[in-house]
Amino acid sequence: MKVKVKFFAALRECVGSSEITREIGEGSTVGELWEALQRDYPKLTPVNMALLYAVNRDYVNTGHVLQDEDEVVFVPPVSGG
Amino acid sequence: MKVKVKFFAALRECVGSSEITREIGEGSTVGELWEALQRDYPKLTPVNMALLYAVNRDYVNTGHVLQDEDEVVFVPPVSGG
Amino acid sequence: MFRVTEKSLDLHELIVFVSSPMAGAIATFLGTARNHNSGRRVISLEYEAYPEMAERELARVGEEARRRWDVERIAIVHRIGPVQISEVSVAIAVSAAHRHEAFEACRFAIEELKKTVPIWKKEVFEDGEIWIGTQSERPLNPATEPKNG
Amino acid sequence: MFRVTEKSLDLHELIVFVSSPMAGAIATFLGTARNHNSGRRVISLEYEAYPEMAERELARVGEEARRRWDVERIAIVHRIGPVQISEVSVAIAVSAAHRHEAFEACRFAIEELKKTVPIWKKEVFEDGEIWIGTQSERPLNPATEPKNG
Repeated sequence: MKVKVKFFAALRECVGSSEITREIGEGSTVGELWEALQRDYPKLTPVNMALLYAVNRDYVNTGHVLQDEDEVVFVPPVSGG
Repeated sequence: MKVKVKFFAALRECVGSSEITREIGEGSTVGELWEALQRDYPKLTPVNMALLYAVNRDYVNTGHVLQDEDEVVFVPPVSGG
Repeated sequence: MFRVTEKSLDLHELIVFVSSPMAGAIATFLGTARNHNSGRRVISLEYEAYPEMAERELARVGEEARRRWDVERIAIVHRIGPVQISEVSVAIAVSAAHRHEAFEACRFAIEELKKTVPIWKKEVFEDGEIWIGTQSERPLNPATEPKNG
Repeated sequence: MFRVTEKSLDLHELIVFVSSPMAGAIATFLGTARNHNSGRRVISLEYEAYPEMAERELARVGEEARRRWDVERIAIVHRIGPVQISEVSVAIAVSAAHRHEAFEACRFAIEELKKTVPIWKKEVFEDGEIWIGTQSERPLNPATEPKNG
């Protein structure tokens, strides 16, 4: 199955892309997707920010199981205001 | 000697005048002036608001001694805002 | 900017006044005429000031706020005369490098204004009017006593 | 009114939105672009948002404020894209019957916004740029590392 991943701010600049579609295995969690992306994009490996995870525009935990067509965002520490 | 007395808000409506000039004796205090005005204007007698005293646009105590030409205001409880 | 005026208040003017490249925050407060108080319907408000002293006291409030918090600029403008429901009676704007100081100084300014600045508010009801703060439910002047207060 | 926009912010629009005959107080907060941070000169700011989720989170902040305090109306608008020094990056307006509630809810809104709403600020210096909050002095992307940070 496939999910859409959007990148913003520092992560967007790291990855060099604001949106990708990625194949994942049935039952993958959002935490596992992040580990897979770190393998795809070596520049993500040293990232040790406290990321939040958003799926379909809601914050979720690292163990959240993804569904086909989900929109996933790894949220760097926010700094609006 | 003479002082100018200005009345505002509830006191102005009581006295029916916004400004008067009054003769006072040498050495009179602002508190004594208030008592004299209560005799002049019977409607001021029942006034038991917590008045503040201002002389020449500064707050003063009841024992403040007046000078010729002073501008005196008896300040009803303020309610700006 | 510390001013008493009969004109309607323009917050934008205060914002422009306090704006500064050193500021990261602007806190403002608007007092607006509310259509009710203590369960009674209010028709309109009327403010009166001892203008020369009021402007001096507004400036004193601003200086005291500046003494207590690290703020950039402060503006306080109070309207006098009739004020209709929803209209602005007082406008305060404070700029500071950081939001905490802007909020605290703005809050201080309105609290202090209400204690010391010689400005008085009259509430006009359908059946009477009352100078706020001058008495506990007993109007000074019986002629203005509300009929069913 | 909960919105993310690329246009410059108009506080007057928010004030009109929150105005109410039931309100005696309107508290507002403006975040403005400051020309310095941590001792460095800031040239300009750039904000980026996850817009659909940001507007949803702004609404959630507003609802939470309304749940905690007796307020009339709340508006929160955040600008994205480049923001020049002294320009407004975020505007919040809260109306309430009483000033305490207006101040508290306004303060809550900006504090909460800074914790949860997916919006990011980049500070641009003369010699580099940095996404605020993403690292402790160590830029993620070495290409953007300031030369004398």
